[in-house]
Amino acid sequence: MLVLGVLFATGSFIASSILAPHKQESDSKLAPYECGIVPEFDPPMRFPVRFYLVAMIFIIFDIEIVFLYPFAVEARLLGSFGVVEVALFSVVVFATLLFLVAEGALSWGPVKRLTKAMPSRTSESTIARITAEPSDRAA
Amino acid sequence: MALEDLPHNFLTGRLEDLVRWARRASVWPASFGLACCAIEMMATGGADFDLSRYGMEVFRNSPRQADLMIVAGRVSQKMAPVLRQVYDQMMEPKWVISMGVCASSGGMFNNYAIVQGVDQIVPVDIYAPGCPPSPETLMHAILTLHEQIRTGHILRRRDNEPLGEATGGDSVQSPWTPEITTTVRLGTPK
Amino acid sequence: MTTGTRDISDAGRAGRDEALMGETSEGAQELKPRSLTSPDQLGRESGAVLRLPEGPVLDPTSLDVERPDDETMIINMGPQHPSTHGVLRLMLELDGEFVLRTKPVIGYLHTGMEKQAEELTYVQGATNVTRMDYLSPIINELAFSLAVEQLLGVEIPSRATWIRMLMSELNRVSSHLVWMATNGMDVGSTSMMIYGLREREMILAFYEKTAGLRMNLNYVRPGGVAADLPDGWEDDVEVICDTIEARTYEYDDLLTGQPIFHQRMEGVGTLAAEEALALGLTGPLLRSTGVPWDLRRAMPYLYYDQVDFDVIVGTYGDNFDRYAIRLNEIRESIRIVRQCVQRMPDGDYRTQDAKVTPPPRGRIDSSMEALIHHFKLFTEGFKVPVGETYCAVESPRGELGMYLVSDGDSKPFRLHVRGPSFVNLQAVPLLMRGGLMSDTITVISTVDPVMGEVDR
Amino acid sequence: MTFPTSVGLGGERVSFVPREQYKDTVRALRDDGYEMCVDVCAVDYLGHPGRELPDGVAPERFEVVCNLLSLSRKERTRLRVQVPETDCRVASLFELYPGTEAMEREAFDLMGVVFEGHPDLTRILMPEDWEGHPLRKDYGVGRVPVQFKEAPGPR
Repeated sequence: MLVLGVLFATGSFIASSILAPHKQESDSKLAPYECGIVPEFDPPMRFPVRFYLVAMIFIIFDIEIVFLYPFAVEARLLGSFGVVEVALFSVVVFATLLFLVAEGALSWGPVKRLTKAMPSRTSESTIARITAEPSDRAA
Repeated sequence: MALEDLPHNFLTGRLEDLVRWARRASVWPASFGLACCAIEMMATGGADFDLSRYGMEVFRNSPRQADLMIVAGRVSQKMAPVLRQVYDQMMEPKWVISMGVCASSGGMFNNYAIVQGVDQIVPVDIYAPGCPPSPETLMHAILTLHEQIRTGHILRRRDNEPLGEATGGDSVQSPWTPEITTTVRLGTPK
Repeated sequence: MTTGTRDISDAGRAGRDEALMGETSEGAQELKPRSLTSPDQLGRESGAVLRLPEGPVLDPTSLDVERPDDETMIINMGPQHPSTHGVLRLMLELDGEFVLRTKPVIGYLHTGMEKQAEELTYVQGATNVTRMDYLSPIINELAFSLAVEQLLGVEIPSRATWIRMLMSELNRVSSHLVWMATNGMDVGSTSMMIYGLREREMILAFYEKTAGLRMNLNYVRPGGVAADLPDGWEDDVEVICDTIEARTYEYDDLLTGQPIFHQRMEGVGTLAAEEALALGLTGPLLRSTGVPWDLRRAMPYLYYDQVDFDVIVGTYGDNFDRYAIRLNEIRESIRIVRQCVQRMPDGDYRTQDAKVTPPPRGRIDSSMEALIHHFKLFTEGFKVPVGETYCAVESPRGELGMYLVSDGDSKPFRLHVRGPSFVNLQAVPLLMRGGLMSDTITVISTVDPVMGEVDR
Repeated sequence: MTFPTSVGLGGERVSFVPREQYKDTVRALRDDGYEMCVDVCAVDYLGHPGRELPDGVAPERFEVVCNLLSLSRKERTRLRVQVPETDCRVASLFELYPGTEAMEREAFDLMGVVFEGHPDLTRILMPEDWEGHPLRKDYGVGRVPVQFKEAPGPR
């Protein structure tokens, strides 16, 4: 079985390198696509911290899943002890999430927002209709 | 050794037809909407003149995922290099429909600001007449392009393209993107 | 143009091909990184500072958002972009998701129409002007014809004026429908795109029946209209009015109730009345700040003072107000169209002044003068006395003005078009400052620039 | 500070302001109640047979036309400022009406009239490396000659 797998993998690599058309990519094709403009300044690779906070949230749950899988396999063997153990573990993981959200990892609201609690508006509620006064009407 | 060196015979005949049929049936246009023709292109994509009957209902916005560039509208001198850049960044195989008389030949604006015909910048496959071409005209242009794809070559562009003859598969530059690009920049016309 | 073989990894990262970059860079028109811009320029750009005499004056040198150069990123929301409604290029300086500075770079659809207008005679002038604002072609032609008639001093029959009002109001409805469609698509409801364009097809079918063309129809000409309304037009217009009126309530349920729509539109891109006036904004953008200024009501042209309709005015001046204004303006225009249908008088649809109107085709074969008149009018065109005039109408985007200078010849000496989108586009940096990247999409959509009219 | 005025066809007041008093007049008008500057454009009068200018106004080649609008009084006014060809400069209205920034850049780009005091006077419509100002009368239209016999080059 293993040999078949390895053979298939290497076989597909070899086939694609042979059959694929070999073309020299032009410069503009490799340039990053910015809506048709070739950018003059290279974008800095330093991203603001907010992006990394969101990545941390993902990693927390990633680790949690890594531990859930072996538990799920042996769940019947571990019995109630396993369930309590995993519940405890996920509570601890959830605490880190609470900390991150408290730190403001998910509050991405813009700097300037008019009013927080704005009354829920319909298409009629915030507009005024101004009908013509008699003085305007000529005929 | 690549696809283009395959001998055209009975065995490979079916393969080419299959490839051509697959390409013809799902051409995805890049929405290169410039002026009034862009509104007609949107109307063609709308409910009444449904483009998705040809498998084209998705207007891909990035050139990386598009096969067909519909140049819809007049191309100004400032827009010419951008058009060339987006065309170069499209994946092969790619085709170009020049929609409307302004794209095809400068139309009624024969002045300093408009490139007189987009075929001075990119090789064009189909010219759709009209100002703006009505959705039926655009669909007829698309059907003609499908016919061209079905009867064309797999890896080379049609031979009678005016710009930079395609010298078979061996030219370093891909046959879809001709080497010489003549972005016309009229300075001060005398 | 492309140099020889290049190391693939190198091309992507550092070395931009100068020839390639030189082609698409616009040098001084672009947004420079912070280190290259002077403090005053930086203050002006990031604050979009409006030195209003009495309003809150933001000192350009005092910056509340200070970022070192390598933390912010300047990207192009460039000419070929799905949601810039045409070939508008916005250079945005982003700090992560927040927009710090914006600079629109326009000119990618500059067609030299004002130079072209000096080459075409007055008879052909409408064909050039109608391609400027391609969402409301009839209103462009109306402004051009009113300016020429003002210079000529010719009186047009009342039926022609009523037909002009009917067609320009239908054009306002079709332009707002395209706006509803693209705005819905920008906020994520693709079904709105299909509905908006489906209703618009009904109006375009009526245009095709009347003028022969769906768009760019050279219908409103100096001296009246090109052709009379087809017989049986009343019930066509009746069907259009009833269907679109009913469908606007459908759009209302579809869009206004959605929480996503509320979050993306409410409180985003707010504008104060003094800022709008200082920037010279007009149209739904100005009315959303509460200023009741609609040319059809304030300085009525055609017969707008004999027709009753409401001017819709917003309160907060944010995106949601502009959406509500345009939605209700569709209903107002339908009201006007219904009144036009009832009050349409009989009579001829073009002024009988032989200097301006070509004789009917039938008479050409019979009488010699008709043939000469016809030939002279269409080759050389009619002469307009020396003078200059400024004539403004209310287009769906704001005040569309035509400044026409004539030198007695049959071609305009100078035609300057005051495009409402060209001026409204200057509010974009002010509305976007401090907002999120996703707010830029809704701000561009609600400012509703049509690039044909911006770049002319 | 009185200057000749006339009445435009639309009933609006047209005043012919000398170049030096242009900015002060606009400031006076703005305080007088003209809240919005609707349009600033430049016109090239080279080869114009003869425009009716009130006496005391020397006709120059260029003319900067500024349209003001008073929303309270529902009234328009137009200022026509003569600008000589040799010294193509006019004061910018950016301090009074920030909305005229793009209009003045367009007038500079297409006609070549320099607006002093404008924060960012660069081209707005034409490409950056374009030489010449297209809307001037001595600037060719740039027509590509159309021969119907044989089309020039790759059409």
